[in-house]
Amino acid sequence: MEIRVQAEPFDFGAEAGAFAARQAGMGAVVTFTGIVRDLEGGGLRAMEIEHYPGMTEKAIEAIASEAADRWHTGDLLVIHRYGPLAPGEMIMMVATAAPHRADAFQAAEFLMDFLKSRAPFWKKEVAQDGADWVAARDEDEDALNRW
Amino acid sequence: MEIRVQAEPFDFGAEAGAFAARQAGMGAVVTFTGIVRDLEGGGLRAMEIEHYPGMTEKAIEAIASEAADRWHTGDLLVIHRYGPLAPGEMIMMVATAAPHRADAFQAAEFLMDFLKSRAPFWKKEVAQDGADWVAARDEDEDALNRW
Amino acid sequence: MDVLYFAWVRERIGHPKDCIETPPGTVRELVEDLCSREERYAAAFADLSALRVAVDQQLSDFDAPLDGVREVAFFPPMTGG
Amino acid sequence: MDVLYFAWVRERIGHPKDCIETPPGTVRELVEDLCSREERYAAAFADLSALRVAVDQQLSDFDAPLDGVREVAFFPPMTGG
Repeated sequence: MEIRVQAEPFDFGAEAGAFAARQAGMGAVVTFTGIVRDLEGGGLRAMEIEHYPGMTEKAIEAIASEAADRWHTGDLLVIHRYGPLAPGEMIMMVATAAPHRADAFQAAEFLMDFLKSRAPFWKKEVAQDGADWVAARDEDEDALNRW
Repeated sequence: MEIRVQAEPFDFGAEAGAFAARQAGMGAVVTFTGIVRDLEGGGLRAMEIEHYPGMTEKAIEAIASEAADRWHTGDLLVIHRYGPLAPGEMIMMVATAAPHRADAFQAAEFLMDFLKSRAPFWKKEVAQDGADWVAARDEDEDALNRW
Repeated sequence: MDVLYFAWVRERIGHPKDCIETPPGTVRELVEDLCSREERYAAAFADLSALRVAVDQQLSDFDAPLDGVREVAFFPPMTGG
Repeated sequence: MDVLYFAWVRERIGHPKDCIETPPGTVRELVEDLCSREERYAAAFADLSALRVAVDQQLSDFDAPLDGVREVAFFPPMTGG
């Protein structure tokens, strides 16, 4: 299990390729990557991501450990950035490996649902005419109930 | 939408990275890749994949079109190999892009479930002591019923 | 009309393709005609529930009519992905 | 004990951190103490249902005791991923 919380960009293709290449005995690898979307109609200058140093790593580790307990998985990888990001930049990624595809998909979706609402990150959209904290969506909270 | 049925290997990391990099306006990219697993206890010489040239491309295109109709997705990519593959080699990959993660995950799982049981590929495991066609699993057929 | 065989259906029959000059009315009748030819066809088609059929490269069923059809294929359940 | 603020809680209060010499019994009492200090705390804590609290870097709730606690943090619902 590898967890990285960093300001620097990461190379999604290189990370995904290296992760898949080292999964001996696993039949399935799933990746997710989140990308900064521009606002409707454009104008996003930056997406600023604040986090809680110290707690962030612990919270992600707890989420990933639970995923590894619940499903028959091999390795898990989580990378999450903080700081200012431009539209089109990658915010984060997860990768999961498992003998069978259902476990790899379930573990990846579980990781994403909990990273979204239970890891201490906060997003702020900075546009030409001001900045706004992104509000948590009810559907993201609801998504936790399926697990 | 891009569909490739080929004997040649593909570079999963490069394909995943290039796919994610060209998804302007999409917030989420999901990839799946299937890897040849060795037999329990080892001894797999090759996984031979037979397909139905002509029908294969059409069947995958129909599956991908249905995924694009059912979910709010951006681009979709499917690469599937045929011919003899060694343990550890990548058999196939899908990549999906969507504004939101739920659509990207659902489209990828739908693609995988239908590629598994509705695209004309057949797997044969060649071991030291003989060769066996891989039997379709009931749970793969059952997986179609959830859609 | 071309009749194609894949995977273990091809192996049991021993070749990948037959050409039929005057096709019968349905897929099921085609199977019966083939089975009456030789034992290896009867062996390949012994359990139709273990087989799938495509008519002109579309998944179909054994009651499908063959009028105007150019290609029929028989194969076991698919194992892609 | 350190009290940390994140996102708009931090912005409304105007700084990221307070140090409390003698903590009260629970998180809720801590909030009451802070609100009585200055209007900007009262503004930040006006709607507790819009806030989350972590006690020693674990998600917790407003009834959690503070005995032996080294760090409490207040923030809005998280928006990671």
